[in-house]
Amino acid sequence: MERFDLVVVGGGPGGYPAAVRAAQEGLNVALVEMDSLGGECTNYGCIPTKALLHPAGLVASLARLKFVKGSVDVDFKGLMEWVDSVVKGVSNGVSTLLKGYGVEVVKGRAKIRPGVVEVDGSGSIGYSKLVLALGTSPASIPGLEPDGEVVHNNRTILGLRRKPGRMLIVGGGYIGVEYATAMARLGVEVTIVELLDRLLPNMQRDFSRVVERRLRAEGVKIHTKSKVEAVERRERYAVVEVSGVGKMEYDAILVAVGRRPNTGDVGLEKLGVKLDKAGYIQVDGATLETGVPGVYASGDVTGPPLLAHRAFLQAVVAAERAAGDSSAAFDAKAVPAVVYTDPELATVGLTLEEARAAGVDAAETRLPLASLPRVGAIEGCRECFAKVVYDRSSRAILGFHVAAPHASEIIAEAALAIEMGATLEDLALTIHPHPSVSEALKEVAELALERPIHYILRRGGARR
Amino acid sequence: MERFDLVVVGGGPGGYPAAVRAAQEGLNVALVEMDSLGGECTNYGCIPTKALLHPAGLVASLARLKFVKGSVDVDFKGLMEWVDSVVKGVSNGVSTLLKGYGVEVVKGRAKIRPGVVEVDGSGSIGYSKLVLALGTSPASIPGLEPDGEVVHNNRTILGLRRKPGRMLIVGGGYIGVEYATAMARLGVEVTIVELLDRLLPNMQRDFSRVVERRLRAEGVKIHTKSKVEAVERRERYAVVEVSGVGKMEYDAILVAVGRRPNTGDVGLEKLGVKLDKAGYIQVDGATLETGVPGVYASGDVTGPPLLAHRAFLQAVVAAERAAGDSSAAFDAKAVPAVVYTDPELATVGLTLEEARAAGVDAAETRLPLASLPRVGAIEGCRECFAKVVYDRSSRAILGFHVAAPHASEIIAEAALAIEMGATLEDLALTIHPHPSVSEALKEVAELALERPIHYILRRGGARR
Amino acid sequence: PPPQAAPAILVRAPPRVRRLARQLGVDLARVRGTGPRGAITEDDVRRAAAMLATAPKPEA
Ligand SMILES: Cc1cc2nc3c(=O)[nH]c(=O)nc-3n(C[C@H](O)[C@H](O)[C@H](O)COP(=O)(O)OP(=O)(O)OC[C@H]3O[C@@H](n4cnc5c(N)ncnc54)[C@H](O)[C@@H]3O)c2cc1C
Ligand SMILES: Cc1cc2nc3c(=O)[nH]c(=O)nc-3n(C[C@H](O)[C@H](O)[C@H](O)COP(=O)(O)OP(=O)(O)OC[C@H]3O[C@@H](n4cnc5c(N)ncnc54)[C@H](O)[C@@H]3O)c2cc1C
Repeated sequence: MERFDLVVVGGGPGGYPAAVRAAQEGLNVALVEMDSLGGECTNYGCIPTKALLHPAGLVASLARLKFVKGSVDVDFKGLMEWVDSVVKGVSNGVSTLLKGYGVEVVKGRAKIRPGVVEVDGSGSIGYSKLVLALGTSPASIPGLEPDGEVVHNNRTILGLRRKPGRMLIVGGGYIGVEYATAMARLGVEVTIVELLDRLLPNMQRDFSRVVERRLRAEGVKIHTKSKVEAVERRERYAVVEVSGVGKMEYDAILVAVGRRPNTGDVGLEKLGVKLDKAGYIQVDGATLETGVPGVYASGDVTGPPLLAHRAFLQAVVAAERAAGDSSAAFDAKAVPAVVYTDPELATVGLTLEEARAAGVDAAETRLPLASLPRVGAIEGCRECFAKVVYDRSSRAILGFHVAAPHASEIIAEAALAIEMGATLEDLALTIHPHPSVSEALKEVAELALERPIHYILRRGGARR
Repeated sequence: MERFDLVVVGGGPGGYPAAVRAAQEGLNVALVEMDSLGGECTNYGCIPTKALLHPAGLVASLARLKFVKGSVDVDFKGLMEWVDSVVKGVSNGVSTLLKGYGVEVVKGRAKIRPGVVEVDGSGSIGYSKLVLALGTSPASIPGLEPDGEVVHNNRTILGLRRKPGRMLIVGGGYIGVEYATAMARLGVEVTIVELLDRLLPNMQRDFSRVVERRLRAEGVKIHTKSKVEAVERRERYAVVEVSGVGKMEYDAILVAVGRRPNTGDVGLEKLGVKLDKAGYIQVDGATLETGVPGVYASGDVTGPPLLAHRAFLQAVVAAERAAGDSSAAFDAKAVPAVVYTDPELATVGLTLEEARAAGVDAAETRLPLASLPRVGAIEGCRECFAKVVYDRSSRAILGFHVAAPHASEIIAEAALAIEMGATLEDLALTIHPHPSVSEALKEVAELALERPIHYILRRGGARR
Repeated sequence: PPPQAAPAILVRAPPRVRRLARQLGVDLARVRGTGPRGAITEDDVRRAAAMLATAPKPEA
């Protein structure tokens, strides 16, 4: 039986960076993966959804310009095959990376015993240290189990090759609204059903409002406080009854109602690794230690927020700990989160409520962005906005929340600002290129300081 | 004669923010402008060029995707009218802003005497303090004076309503390459003539290379080390002889060969304001003082770099100084500059050569960006790259230079990093959203630290 | 002894700290930073200002 200094179980964002980092530190590393390298993110999550949204966004932005004539037609099959090739490219990149660092990639499902990982079909390997990066799988609803033909989860939907005429999305979280955005723009008639009273129920209300308004404007039907009552599967479609809507035929149904950790039947109990009620592995948030000596966990399997970039950093910390660096710790103050709708929504740090709940004397300043030339005049966003949350006494930035084109790109500056302990003055005095969306950070900081140069200051806020 | 605490001459980015800021400080302010509010930037520069590039970029990005069928056709007249409306909207915004702050806007050309500004057609106004924000005008070449029909500068070209079949751009600086990018994508056959040996001769060589390759791929003809030898104007076109190319007919010619400060015939000599050889006003870089008590200058009229966002901050500092705040100073360490080509080019802080010349023990790390999923797999950029320049001992970030989609948005984070004194570790440990272009900052910092998680580390650099 | 003046670009002080230094008349090139890797903090500037105030003035 081959023995490794470190075995990483799971080849997603919580796994492969751990293998790379440990190899850089000189450890002898194996990585076990039962599906494709890159995990949920590369194969079924971040990458294919953002690939789908890319042409959809271009088409929609063009359609908004009255002087653009003619019509473009997206060949759905060609699009889905391109998405596939994008995914394969990124997954192959992970494979090349691991090979480049001499990481032994073992294919198959892992079961774990103390000191040994048994891999289905590939035999057993020994380990001194272990990183568990098992990730999550899509949750399902009784009666709406994915069949890969009509009823889909975020994995099987990528097998679609014929464009659905009408599509039902069950679940109004970020996966649901991203798919709704893409599909509506490709000409699919989309309906979203959400149990709670708004889309993106875990996010700030003004984000929900922006997205609901935009999706409705693009023809998406939104039913909140509703649920699927009954499903009848037919040959190539299903008849679904949604509360308050009645019965309707749909060619495709995407179920996006949550995630379940991949912690069942892996041998974790016997190993002594503790799970929480939802089945996520309990770790020390800073060290990623599970409590079992030498066993670390990273990525989504450690519980929310389920984000690839958080997994990247956790993986690095787990690897550095496994390699003996006791100064390594996950201590990020700012974990950004993005929803790639139109406009994009991005948030980092604390909301006003969170800051106050934490005992900070915090304030929030909100800036409508329509008067930033890049946002309003050029990209045509009227409802875009930015909010900064700060500590009143030190004026340190605590949070930044933005709905705007390219919000996914500008949020990183806010993350750096929070990590560096930057204040409103620091943001206001940093020169931001004109014209850009990033000017939002400077402008909202100036407004909070009551000396905006592009907004008319009135008591209690900004107007232009 | 009405008297003001402050008179600002010029309503561009170097002018109107000074008026706003001074009004916020309680000063009684007038602003004199002989053309449209917003200056060169709003009316003939930043805004119309970026508006033109917006649809052109969408069309080109779509064209790159093989599964997009059909064809779009940009109605040139409609486009130019839309650009006009975008410009008007932004200019009106400046007008509303000034009105909101009670700034008296005086229309006409100003001549200045000690204590008095005479405005053509509007009489005279008195001042205690003065901000000169006179800006620049396009330089011209003998024989190629703009006629507004065939031969254009950056102002008259906005009057084009018929799409030129063939266009000659004289000058390969950023204005020339931005126009070439937009026009080529709108279906115009574009030729660029540049005197020096490459496009963007003032920028780093690898930027020139990326832009030249992309423009050539899009059908633009580039002639470096060439110049216009002879011009014959005809009814609706001109026959131009370019060295090494011979004679050719062009429907439109854009001359973009530099700028001249608007400092002639304004009365500056008598006022005692000193000009440099090129005619720019000499100021103290930190205080914006001209040497004449109470007289400040801001924006392009103070000399290069000619950038709107630099003018914004200079204007604010001049206003704060005029209002008596002796702690106000322009002391930005990082002035970003962007070229809105495809990919966008952005630079901030020092190059390696500049850092070394300043006596710093500096190093540079270069990262090809094709393996960032957002850049390579999704947006399809193979030649994109990022470079970080840093101080070897403290690892403080000194410069960042990037060719990538949305470089205009991510450069602001690098500016903040430099202003805050952030180090490579700070960037590497800040969580950047996945997938995004902003990951370039984190990845290049990790590479410089020799612990990249997405690149195979080899001696002397990265390969993937 | 006062620390040697550093080249201006290597002075690692955020914009707000630089503004404070101007307000208090402190030359940042002569302040030793106590922040991470020698970054200059607001406290460093205030301390330097306090020292300036108490230090004997050199003969003009
Ligand atoms: C539709 C969708 C869109 C998303 N978009 C984004 C986004 O834009 N940005 C973002 O940050 N996040 C996004 N996410 C979340 C992101 O995918 C996750 O945060 C990320 O994949 C977590 O990485 P991980 O390595 O922890 O888990 P996973 O990616 O789930 O990887 C776990 C891996 O372990 C393997 N595995 C599990 N058990 C075993 C076993 N017993 N033996 C062998 N192998 C095993 C699995 O096959 C899998 O490959 C999205 C998710 C979805 C579903
Ligand atoms: C094609 C082009 C594209 C550009 N793109 C960008 C970009 O994307 N980003 C960027 O940062 N910069 C860009 N610039 C540069 C930018 O336009 C300038 O940096 C900016 O306009 C400088 O502002 P200013 O107020 O100093 O001068 P100006 O904008 O030139 O304004 C000076 C104003 O003063 C008025 N004036 C002059 N003399 C008198 C007088 N005697 N009496 C009354 N009024 C007077 C003029 O009419 C003018 O309105 C671009 C420039 C051009 C030409």
